[in-house]
Amino acid sequence: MLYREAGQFKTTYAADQAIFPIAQDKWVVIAFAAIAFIAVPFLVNDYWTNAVFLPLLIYGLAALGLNILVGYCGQISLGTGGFMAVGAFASYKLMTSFPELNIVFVVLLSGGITALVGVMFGLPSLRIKGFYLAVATLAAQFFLIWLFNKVGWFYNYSATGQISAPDRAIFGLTVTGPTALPWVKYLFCLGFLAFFALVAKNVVRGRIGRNWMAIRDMDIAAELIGVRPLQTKLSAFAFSSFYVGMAGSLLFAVYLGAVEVTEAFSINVSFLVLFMVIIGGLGSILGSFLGATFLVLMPIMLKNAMVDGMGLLPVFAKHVEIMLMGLLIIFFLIVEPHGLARLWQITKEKLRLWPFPY
Amino acid sequence: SAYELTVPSLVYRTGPYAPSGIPFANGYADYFTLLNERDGGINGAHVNLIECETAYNTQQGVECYENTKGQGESGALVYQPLSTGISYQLIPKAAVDEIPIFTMGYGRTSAADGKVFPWIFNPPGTYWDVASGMVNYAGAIEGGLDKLSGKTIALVYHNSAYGKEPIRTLEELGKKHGFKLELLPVDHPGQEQKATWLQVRRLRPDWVFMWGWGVMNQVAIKEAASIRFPMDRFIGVWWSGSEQDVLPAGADANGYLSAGFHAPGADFPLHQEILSKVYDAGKGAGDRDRVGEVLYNRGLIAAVWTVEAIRKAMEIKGSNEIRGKDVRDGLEALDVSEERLAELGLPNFTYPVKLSCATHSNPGTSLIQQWDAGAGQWKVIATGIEPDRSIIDPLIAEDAAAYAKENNITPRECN
Amino acid sequence: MSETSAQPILSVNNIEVIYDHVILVLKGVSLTVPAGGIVALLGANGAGKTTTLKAVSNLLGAERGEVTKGSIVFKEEQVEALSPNDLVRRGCIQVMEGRHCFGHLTVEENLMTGAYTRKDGAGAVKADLEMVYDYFPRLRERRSSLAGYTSGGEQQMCAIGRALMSRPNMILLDEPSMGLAPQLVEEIFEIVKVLNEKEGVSFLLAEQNTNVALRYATYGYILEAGRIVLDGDAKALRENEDVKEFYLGVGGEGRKSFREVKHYKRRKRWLA
Amino acid sequence: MNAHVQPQPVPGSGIARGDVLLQVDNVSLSFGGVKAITNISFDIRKGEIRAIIGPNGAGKTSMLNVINGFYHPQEGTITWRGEKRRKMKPYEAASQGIARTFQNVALFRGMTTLDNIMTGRGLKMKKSFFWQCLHWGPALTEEIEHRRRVEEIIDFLEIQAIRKTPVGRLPYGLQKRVELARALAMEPDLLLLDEPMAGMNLEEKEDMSRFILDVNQQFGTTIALIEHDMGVVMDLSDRVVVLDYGRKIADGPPEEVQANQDVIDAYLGVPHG
Amino acid sequence: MTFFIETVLSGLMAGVMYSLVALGFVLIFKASGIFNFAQGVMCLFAALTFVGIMEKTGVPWPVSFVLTVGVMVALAWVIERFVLSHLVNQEPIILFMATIGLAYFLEGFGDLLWGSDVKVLNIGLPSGASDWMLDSFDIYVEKLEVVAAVTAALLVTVLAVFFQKTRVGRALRAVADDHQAALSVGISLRSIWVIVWSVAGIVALVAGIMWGSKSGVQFSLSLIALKALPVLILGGFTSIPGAIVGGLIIGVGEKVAEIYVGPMVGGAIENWFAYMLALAFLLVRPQGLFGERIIERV
Ligand SMILES: Nc1ncnc2c1ncn2[C@@H]1O[C@H](COP(=O)(O)OP(=O)(O)OP(=O)(O)O)[C@@H](O)[C@H]1O
Ligand SMILES: Nc1ncnc2c1ncn2[C@@H]1O[C@H](COP(=O)(O)OP(=O)(O)OP(=O)(O)O)[C@@H](O)[C@H]1O
Ligand SMILES: [Mg+2]
Ligand SMILES: [Mg+2]
Repeated sequence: MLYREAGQFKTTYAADQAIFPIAQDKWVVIAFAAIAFIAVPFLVNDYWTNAVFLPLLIYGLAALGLNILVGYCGQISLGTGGFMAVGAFASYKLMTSFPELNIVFVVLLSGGITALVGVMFGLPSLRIKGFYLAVATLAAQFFLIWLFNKVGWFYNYSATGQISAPDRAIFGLTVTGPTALPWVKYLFCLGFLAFFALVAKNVVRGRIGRNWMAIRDMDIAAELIGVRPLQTKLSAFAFSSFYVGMAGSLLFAVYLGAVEVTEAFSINVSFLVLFMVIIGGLGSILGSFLGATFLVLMPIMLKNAMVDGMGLLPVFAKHVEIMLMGLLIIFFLIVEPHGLARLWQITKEKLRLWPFPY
Repeated sequence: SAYELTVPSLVYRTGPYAPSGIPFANGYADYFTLLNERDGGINGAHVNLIECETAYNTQQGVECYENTKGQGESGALVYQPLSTGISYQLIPKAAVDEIPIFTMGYGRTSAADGKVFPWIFNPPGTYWDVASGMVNYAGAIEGGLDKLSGKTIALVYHNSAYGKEPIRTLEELGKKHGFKLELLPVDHPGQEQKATWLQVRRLRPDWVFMWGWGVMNQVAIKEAASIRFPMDRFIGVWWSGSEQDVLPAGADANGYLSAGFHAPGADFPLHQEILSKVYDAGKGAGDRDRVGEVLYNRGLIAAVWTVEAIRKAMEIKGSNEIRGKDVRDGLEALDVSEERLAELGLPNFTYPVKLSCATHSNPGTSLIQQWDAGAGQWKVIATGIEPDRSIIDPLIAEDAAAYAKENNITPRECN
Repeated sequence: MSETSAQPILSVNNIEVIYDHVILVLKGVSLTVPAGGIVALLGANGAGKTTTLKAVSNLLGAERGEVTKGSIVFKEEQVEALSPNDLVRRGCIQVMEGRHCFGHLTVEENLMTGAYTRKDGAGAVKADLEMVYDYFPRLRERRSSLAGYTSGGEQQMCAIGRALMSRPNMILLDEPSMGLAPQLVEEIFEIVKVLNEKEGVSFLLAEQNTNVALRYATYGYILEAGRIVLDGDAKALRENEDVKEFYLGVGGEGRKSFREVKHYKRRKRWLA
Repeated sequence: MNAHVQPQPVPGSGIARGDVLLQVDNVSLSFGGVKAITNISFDIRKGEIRAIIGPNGAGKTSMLNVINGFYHPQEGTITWRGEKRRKMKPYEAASQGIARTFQNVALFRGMTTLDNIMTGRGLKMKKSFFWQCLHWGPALTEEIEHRRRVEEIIDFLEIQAIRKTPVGRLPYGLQKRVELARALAMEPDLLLLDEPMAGMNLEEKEDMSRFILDVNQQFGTTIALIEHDMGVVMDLSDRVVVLDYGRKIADGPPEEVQANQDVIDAYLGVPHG
Repeated sequence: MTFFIETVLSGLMAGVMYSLVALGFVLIFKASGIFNFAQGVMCLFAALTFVGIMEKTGVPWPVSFVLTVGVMVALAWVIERFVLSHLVNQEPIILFMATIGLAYFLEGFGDLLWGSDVKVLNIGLPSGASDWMLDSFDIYVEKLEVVAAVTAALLVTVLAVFFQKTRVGRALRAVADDHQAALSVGISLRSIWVIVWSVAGIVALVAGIMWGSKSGVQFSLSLIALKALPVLILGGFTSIPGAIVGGLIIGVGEKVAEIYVGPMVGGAIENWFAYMLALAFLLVRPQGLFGERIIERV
């Protein structure tokens, strides 16, 4: 009976409102965080940071943001790539115009700017719903990319419109640029992710979060019990875009260092992040991470397994990898349509009942 | 056991650009196979060519780079990123990891300035060279550059960093020679170019230059034919001039021009040797009958120059035990003359290349080839087209300076 | 068990149903419906009535529920494995709880979907359509408006009419009276009676309105927390003291007013 | 008990028990061809239980929708607390103290019972976004304060057991109860109940009646009730208005209405007892 | 003036080409409420198979066409059997995700089967400008697209009738509304879905051929889906005529914009303009021009 809440009685509502009402959960998470913050930094090298952890953390953050919008507020958006681009170019302009501005603020500000843009493109959501909205948000995607590709001011009129991140440091440790050490980049992103995951968790279990979910589950009823649709939806767009913007900023400044907007923030990114959210679990913070992990790690693992492991031809392996990804997605959906997070939850419920079947 | 040389090869045999990626990758691979088969590698050092699939995607490129850069005793010796996006990625990293990046005829033009970009090399020519080259060719056909004044040149370009490269140069040249430049961007992927070609119909330009990529090329050529634009006034850059680009248009594509810096076709000693020593041994990377395609040859020449650089490196270091930074020295000392090309089995295949600390791109000479739909092959119709240095060099200096300033790099001294 | 003479058209033997692989809802339910019988399935909310009916009509799959034990026999044939439409073809159709009309189809189109499985020609279908309209004049008035916009009761009628359109010989009715005006409730059950007597259609109805249900049913089962706790002829059940008190509300002294009900009223459960 | 769940004074309140709380004058509503409501007038007095009955499709639900601003009548006026009401958005009606349950259960299926009820308190929670992010200090105290009130409602409706269950899984009857809880959490002045007892068996109807009476008596909440079970209507309601085909055919105390021949013909069918 | 006419004309033509793709989406959405992300890849896969068979076996194209149709039907069956049947009654977005998995799979599978090179597709469809138009009116009309227009018109009429009038058509719409209820009245989701996905597969094949003979068959073919999406929302997810009308509007809109506005702002605006245009329409009619009303009722 590893996993029992038996005997854990909540004496106060405060205790019951705690993030992890069940002690085991709390300890697992704390242990996990400890490893991530203390152990991993000593282990990571260039490969692990640049190829695995950074994309993982950054997409995790983006997925988290999008999950707020799609999973909690029920507004499907395919503009993520565009919004990340806003974050990226915002930080590029900030970094180049205010060289002394601390990188942390750069990232935060970029998020803020993206939030504003997000609200703008969120306005139609008041009238347009479901997949109609989803497709409509592509307008944001294409327009923003076009904008950053066309208007020289955004990329300081460089010959090709490529932008590259100058070196910035925090506590004397360079975070951006080629000379930054792997573990510094890693911790920097992890810090952001951890903190804002906490914030997100708090918001979604409070009034605002409940209003979002109400709108998601039945907007009419929600309105009839006093939830203001416009306010609520826009707040979701703002909040979500803020996260996505920060993710974009980190993607550009810390991870890639140089990006070409048409490529790094193409529509594929929008889709990728949405997939993460759905696979991971709509309306679940944990799910966002699981989804990101799945879609970032799985291809690399498959590739390494097939190319280095079985010594298959890279190209053949690639085809197989794509197919397998597809099959895995379908497989997981069939096993548990509500995503990996729900799968995990059910496993826990089983554990809880263990060893009795029901 | 002898020292083994690690040469990663970032390829894209999948994804939207695979059709162009495959032949290049094959050419690149076959040459190394030949060396390993024929003379056990380079100066007896076996070459371990590691292919890594990027699907032309930056992030997968980074993964490949990080994955391969440390492999083998030598570590990765030199990278051929094969994508503007990935190149821009690796430009800053290369300096730190001390591995040279060889962006042959693509990537960041201003990298030609070795003072600011010590680790990046882009011989034999840049987009700006070839842009200028195309203008010069047009001038020649019109009967003298002066005849270009009053004429209109439309640039149909892939709306991305790659496609935007030539704009600045063409604008400058436009000012100088008095021709009008019309910009017609085409968004990725470019299956639908009605609007673009309607504009061509309206503007009635005398020339159309194209910086196309992937499906955009095929559609553009077909559309051009449909609106009956004279094919011999339609020049594509060297990434818009492969068999794959013209075949779908069938007979319509006849007479289409494209720039290049090496000959098409398989009738060179080296090709014959590859066919006999590699393909007959069943070690070929692709289909036998596609040896000699334009992009195959490009992969091949890329490999040749890479190998020559490695040889130089060994020569300078006086041993086989070279690493990335030695190859960089090798590249800066690279000198592949026509004689050397002949020795290598590629007589009159391409132009002699000679690099130095300061100049990382040379000679910038280009040629023009024309598609003969009947024979189903490319024919070189003009060679030795020189770029207009007086325009290009200042531009390069300017752009390099800007980059140096932005990333506070102090240009190194070259004596 | 039921000692009705007629051989059963439907018999459910000791089935167990689990949702989401974890939630055990039916813990061994057995019941039989004699051919041409009307059987009522009574019980509190959450007792498992709907689940039972869905188990029979094989709609559980759509809710990630499954029959893990026991067997269901319809017309001497094991049917757990069949798909819902196979069952409909064999003449067993369910009227789902909570209407489930096709919102974007008009009322008439809704009714027509009921005839989807029928092969006996447009004429016969047309005739039945008229029959349904005669049963529910209200539907005739609203025939051309989107079902999604009709009132709750209208939707309920639509759902029932839709089922009738398939000319079934067994109907599983889930809370037919829900949301219907009193006189309509009577009418519905009259219709049930007519179909039962004229066409020999058998019924299994889950009903909260015990009063009416037991008046029309021939036999009844009472379900509590996933178990059958009491069953017998309708008459017998109507006489049963517990049933009287807790389902019919006729204590010793006639019907007691809802105002009199005490808050701390003791709950009766047949098993702890 | 639960004395503090008294409706808080809202602007324009101070209406004593028995005065008209809501006045409907010659309201007509139609959808394209369909006339759902034709020229109906009636009033709801503070503190009473007002039943609205009528055959299916008579326009009862539509009437409620008009009252809480979801439908906007083509003609007629609605006077709320003595003030003529302009065309308003549903959430405004809610913030003015009109709560409501729905005929086809309209719970937030993805959320737990607890969260569903907490949404009902949304209008009463004021703490800023910032504090919400920290979920600490003011926000937390506020959260807990409201949680306490919600818990009282939960005890009151005896749904402690399903506090943390996603409502989607609940059986129909319980869903209706949770919906009532959500409406109560809004501490409304006027509570609109659309067939709260549909699909319940006698026992549950008895409980539900009990709750409705308690709400009405203890919190003084005014209640408009749509119900098809005449027994319930007769016993609970103070006054009954009867609709048929969108028209008002009777209005008055239960016994009187029940005796009315039109009502019997249009609705009851057999005289009910 | 003639040039404007020319612009509009080719806008219409381009629009029809989009409609061909959009049609596939509409079919599946209308019949099961599934937003089929894989539609684009299905076009690619169908076209690949079509050319692939011709190249490998050298059979004339009609034979290959029939064979490919067979393949698409088989595919539909497999999809139903191994994917959809397990996801009955799930929320639309989940099904959407499943089709994404499908897209991945087909993409890899197609490449693996037929290779990633550009395949020349030439079944003798007329191509190039219509000389008559060009010479007599100096207006440029692509012959291929005239063919496409005719095909599309045919497809649409047939399908529209099928959906509105027939018993199966009604069943399809019922399924889209409520899987469980559809089951309960004895509609077999299985057969319905196989039918629809087969038809969608065939439409995909047609679209694939039309586009393929323009650019050769290659990976990028799968990206035309992006061109179809604005058409889809503008016309309405659930309306077959909507797919056509939407296509025409988008086509004309984006061409006129690109040619008359584009140059002022630097060009390449047609992509986002198409979406903006659709968006504008949606703000007036949230369900698209011909889409089914979104029922809001409590
Ligand atoms: N899809 C589902 N997933 C999980 N549990 C479910 C699901 N559907 C029903 N249940 C559970 O099964 C039990 C029985 O539900 P069911 O709907 O059969 O009761 P019922 O007798 O029909 O109640 P009512 O009279 O209110 O309709 C309930 O406790 C409910 O919580
Ligand atoms: N949004 C709408 N659009 C079109 N018609 C509507 C709409 N809402 C209601 N109606 C029609 O108005 C009439 C009254 O509907 P309403 O829901 O008020 O009936 P009701 O009295 O609640 O009936 P029931 O007791 O069955 O719920 C019905 O005929 C219904 O079809
Ligand atoms: Mg039920
Ligand atoms: Mg109603």
